[in-house]
Amino acid sequence: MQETFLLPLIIALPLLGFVLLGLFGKRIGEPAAGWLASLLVLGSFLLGLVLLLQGGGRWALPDWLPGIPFSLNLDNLSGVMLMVVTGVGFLIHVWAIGYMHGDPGYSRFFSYFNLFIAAMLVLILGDSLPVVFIGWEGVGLASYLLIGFWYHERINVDSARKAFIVNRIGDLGFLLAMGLLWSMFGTLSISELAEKVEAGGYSFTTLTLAGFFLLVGAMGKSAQVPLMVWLPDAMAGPTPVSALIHAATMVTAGVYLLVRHAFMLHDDAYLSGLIVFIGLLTAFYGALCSLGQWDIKRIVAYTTLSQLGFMFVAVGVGAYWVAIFHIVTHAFFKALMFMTSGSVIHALGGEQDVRKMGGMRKYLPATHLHGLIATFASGGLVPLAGFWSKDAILAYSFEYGPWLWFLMLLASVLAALYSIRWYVLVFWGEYRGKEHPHESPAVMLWPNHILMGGAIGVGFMGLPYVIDYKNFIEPFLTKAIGEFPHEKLPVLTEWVLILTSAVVAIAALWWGFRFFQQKMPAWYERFQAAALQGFYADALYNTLLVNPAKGLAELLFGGDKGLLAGFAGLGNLVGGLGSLLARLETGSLRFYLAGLLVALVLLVGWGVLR
Amino acid sequence: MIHVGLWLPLLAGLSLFMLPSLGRTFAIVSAAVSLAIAVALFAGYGGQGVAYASQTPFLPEVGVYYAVGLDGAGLLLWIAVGLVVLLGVWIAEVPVRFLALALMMQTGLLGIFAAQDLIFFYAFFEATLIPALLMLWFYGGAERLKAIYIFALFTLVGSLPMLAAIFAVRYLGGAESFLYTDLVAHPLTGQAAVLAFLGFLVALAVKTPLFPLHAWLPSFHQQNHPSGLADAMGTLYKVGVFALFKWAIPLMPEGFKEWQGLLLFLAAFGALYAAWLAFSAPDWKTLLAYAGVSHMGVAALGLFSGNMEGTVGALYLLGASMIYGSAMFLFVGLVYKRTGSLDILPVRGLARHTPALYVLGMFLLMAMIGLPGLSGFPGELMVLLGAYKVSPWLTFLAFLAVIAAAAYALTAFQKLFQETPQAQAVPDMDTREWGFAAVTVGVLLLMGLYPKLFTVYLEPLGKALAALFGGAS
Amino acid sequence: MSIGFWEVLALLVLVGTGLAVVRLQNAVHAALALIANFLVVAGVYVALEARFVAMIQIIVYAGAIVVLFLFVIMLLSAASANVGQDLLPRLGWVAALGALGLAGVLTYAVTRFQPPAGTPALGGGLPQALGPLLYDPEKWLYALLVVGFLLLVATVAAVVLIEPERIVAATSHPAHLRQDQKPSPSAGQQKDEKAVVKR
Amino acid sequence: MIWLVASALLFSIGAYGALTRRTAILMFLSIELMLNAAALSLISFSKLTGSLEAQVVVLFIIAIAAAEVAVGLGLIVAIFRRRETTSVDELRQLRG
Repeated sequence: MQETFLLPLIIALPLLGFVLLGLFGKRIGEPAAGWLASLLVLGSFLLGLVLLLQGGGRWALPDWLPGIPFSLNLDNLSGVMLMVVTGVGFLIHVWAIGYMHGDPGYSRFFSYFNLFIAAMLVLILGDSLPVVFIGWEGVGLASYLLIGFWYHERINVDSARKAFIVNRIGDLGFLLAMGLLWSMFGTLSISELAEKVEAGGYSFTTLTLAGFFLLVGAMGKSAQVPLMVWLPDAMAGPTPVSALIHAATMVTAGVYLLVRHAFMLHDDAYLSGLIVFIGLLTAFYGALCSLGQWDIKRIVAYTTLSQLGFMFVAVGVGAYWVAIFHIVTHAFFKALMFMTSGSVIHALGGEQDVRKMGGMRKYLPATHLHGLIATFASGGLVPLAGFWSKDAILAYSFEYGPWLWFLMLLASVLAALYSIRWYVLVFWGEYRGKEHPHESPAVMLWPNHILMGGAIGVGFMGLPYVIDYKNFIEPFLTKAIGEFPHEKLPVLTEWVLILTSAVVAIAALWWGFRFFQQKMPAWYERFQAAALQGFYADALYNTLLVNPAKGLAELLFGGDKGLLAGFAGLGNLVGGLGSLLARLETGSLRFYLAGLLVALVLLVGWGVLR
Repeated sequence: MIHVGLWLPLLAGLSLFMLPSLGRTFAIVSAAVSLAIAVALFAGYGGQGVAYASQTPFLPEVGVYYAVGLDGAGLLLWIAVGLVVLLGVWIAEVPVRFLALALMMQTGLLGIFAAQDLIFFYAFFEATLIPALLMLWFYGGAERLKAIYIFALFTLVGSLPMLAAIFAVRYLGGAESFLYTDLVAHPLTGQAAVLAFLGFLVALAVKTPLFPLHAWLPSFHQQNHPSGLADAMGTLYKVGVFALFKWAIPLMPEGFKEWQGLLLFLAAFGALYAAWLAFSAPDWKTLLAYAGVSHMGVAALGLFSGNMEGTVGALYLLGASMIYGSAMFLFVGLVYKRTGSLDILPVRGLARHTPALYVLGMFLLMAMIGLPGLSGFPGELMVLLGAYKVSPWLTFLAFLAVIAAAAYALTAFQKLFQETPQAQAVPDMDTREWGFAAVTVGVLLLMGLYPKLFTVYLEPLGKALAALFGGAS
Repeated sequence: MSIGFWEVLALLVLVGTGLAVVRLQNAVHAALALIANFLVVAGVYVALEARFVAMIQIIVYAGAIVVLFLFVIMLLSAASANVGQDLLPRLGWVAALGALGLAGVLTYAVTRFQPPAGTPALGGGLPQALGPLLYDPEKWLYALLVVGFLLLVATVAAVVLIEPERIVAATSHPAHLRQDQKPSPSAGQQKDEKAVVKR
Repeated sequence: MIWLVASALLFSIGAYGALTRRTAILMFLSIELMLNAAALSLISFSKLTGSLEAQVVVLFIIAIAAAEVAVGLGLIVAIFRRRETTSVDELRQLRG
């Protein structure tokens, strides 16, 4: 660990891009703006890589706020995230050069994009919680700006606003966690917190509460049930945004946050159980919803939700490194899936309805290949990246309880189904639209090629121990996360689990491949109608929360005017008392004298009798 | 130099009022000089305690001294006031005499923050009201008389108990004079402290403004000149938190203790309440008025926590909200210049024609809702850390406003800038407005990213306050 | 001090004449009762070693002041106590009760007074005893001068109040307070003159 | 002591008169009675405490009473000239 000012420089590079493109974007123009942004992100990537190979680094500005340093920390955990964010981020930047071609807000887009990368890097590198929070809300802001990128459509800005507000619910959890941790330990530095938690001498219930607050924050950012409603709507943004922010990086920030605080969670059965429960719920909810969508991006968005649920389950069962591993593999295959979708949308001139697609394998051969690999990786086909990370989660789930393993297996069946549904609807069958499809330019294909390579190969970093006794990623990450006692499954069990999940995935993919090419049976139509609406979560929230809140705002606003009237009433009361007293002023001399006399009697009486 | 800094705006304002032909440039120069003085004083500040202290007998027989001096909080607020006045006279398109009134008001505000003698503090506190009323009177909207009536009534009625309490503090406390140092050495105790604190509280809650004594604020802002200059000055006039910190609590710690529970609740509730109902505000000024109430609720929550973090947070948030709150009013003035209306509806979709203004508005808005990295956040965070120690539930209540703030701010912003593009084009920012934007955004970022600049000087103040209550920091 | 026959008699006379002052329906009779009362009081003063004050009481009070009252009563032909309408008819009860109460508390108050032991001589209350006090600059001299000036002012005031119509007209109806609809000065003046004639 | 009681009684009687009398002159007369009662009490105290000062004060009271009567009667006459009445119940201009 070295003290190095290069660490803030990693953040400063994309930030510079944000400022330059924000101020002079129009003059820089297209495509220079896109390339500038991409290269800056690449610069961050390379810088981060160099530092990571040197063993990480630290940088701190002490007493940024009283007792709170502005500290950055590049260890293995944040290093992996850094690689994912800048690496995948760079590829998506490049891809966006092609995708955003001709958009009037071209340079503005890349400006926001760089802002996002910068904020995400702050989130990842931050070692003190307020610094993490800067990134945390910074990515929220970037997400808001990018979802509402085409701001003259009301639906887009409404979605952006919704995303921001729902995220803020999670942010409140984050804030409260900071308050609680500060009052418990007097520090907000994550590394110091880890030491103090280790040292003990506090109430475990309180620590559970702190963990719960953090969990609420993570739920907001990672769109877990019940705070999941913003993610599908976030697809209103341009596709690169969905790929980068709402699939690969930002939404995994919640998982990252929890893993960062593994030292608070691993001893806590209640909290872990809650995380597992939420993760399961989200995995199923996302998967089921995805099966009912018609919008190509919403399909993928719900699959993201489901995969995030997987990650939460991983955190809940104590497989912290697996959660990060899944983030990495997921970043590749989900980004690939999104960008394939984007390429299709691009090819069809903006068409997003899968009912007007189909047969794309003939028109877009390269994109078809990308889509196929993405589907297999996402569906968990051996030996693609998604299989290995998902399998690790399943193995840990089995340790947690076989029932959980079974449920997760069910969820991964659904994962295979929605992946293949997406694939079939887009690439198989006959073309159902009118637009003439055209293959994407090279600038959009090459990033996908690279991502495809990742989606195939990145899983080999983390093979199960029965195959590769010492895989690369587990010891690498546990160095940063912390070693937690954990009994490895017997070799035989492990093999059975691997084979089961491999076979089940293949079977599900095959069955789905056949099923989704046919006409849908009636029960599926009914299911689809509900799933299309996200099982009415939005309607429920609107009825239960949003509309009452708005109504209360109206009520309070009226009431506040009443408050002023109340003060006026207080004034009138005094005035009324005055006019009552004024009636005593008759103008009659003798009346006054009588008053004088009575007062005199009373005063003298009081004086002598006292 | 402190005397020059203090009285220069008044002199400049009076000259400008008498000789309007001196023009706007004169006002800008004056504001710039006084900001420069404030910054120079800050740069020369040594660290702890009251610097640049000066005291001259005024009415020594009764213990009144002309005593001024600046500590960390005073310097921060001096800079905030200087900056806002400069921005205001720079950007607001108003009659020259209006600027003159703003300059005069500046002296009053600076005096409030610099006074080291309670009588002088009170005098500044009340004198500042005069230009504020005149601005509303001369340049206000159609229903300004009602607004003046409400504003004057709240502030004046509120001030009388404080005057009584001032004398109670001095004579029941047994101090030799009204000097701050003297009064602090003889804090009031017992039942007298409880009542005297209440006297201070009534006046200061009006100026905080603290729920439920905020009721005058919406009409004040609604009726003021649409340029936002008067509103900006009014935002600077929210000195309640400062005065509670500087005078009321140190002079009557026992009294404060008695009221602390209620005050914490009022602050937290007010923060949420105002943020929530801001969602229903029909026009920008009402919205900003309630937003201000909400922020001051948060700041007050921090102060009432009575520990180091809360106090630092409250003061920092006060200074920051003076800047972004005022800038927001001035920004709304710029919007008014283009649209001729301050109503939130109908949808205007300005962003297409005024991208630069859109970005400026986004910055201000995000600072206002406490986005980390901008000036609102450090204060809010410190308040949170302080308040959580004292009352987790009330902290939760108050910070629900974080969600509400996002809701009202973004919704109104969306109606103004986004959705359908406006049919008729309006001009984007001109050079002068670019200057305004550059300075504002620069300060928002500076305060958000490098709060240490000020907090190192606020921390000792916070610790001193916490020491009054057993030093639990 | 012993309470003998004369004291009781004087007390009865005092109360009797007092009641006569407040109850008699003829103002002239009431004024005469007041003179009687004052004379008895003067006698009491003599008994209380305040001879100079007693003389003054007779000369100024009984002799000058009450006579002035009599003059005014006769001047205005206002001897009858029943003028106009009694707008507060129930005030009599209040007054009686109030007066009884006042008498009660005052009597109670004065009977609790404990005179200091050993009474120094008052010198009979003669001018020789009072003079040094009155004309001592350390004591009452300035007060005396002020009272003298007050008397002068009061005399002038009385003259101004009662006498010339012109002064009254000019001072009580300043032009700018006139409420006439027509601001013609001649009309206003005319009205004024009419009012004066009516008096 | 008895004269103190006498003064108290006279004062009360005067107060009663001041309230019940409806003409200004008689009301004034009652007030003179009260004033005199006060003087009587002062003389009594003078005797009881042996202080000449009280007698001096009584002299002042008499002098001021003279001035008061001059002005007061002047007022009554002036008012009578204007309103042709001495009834105080009809004088209600005191009311703001």
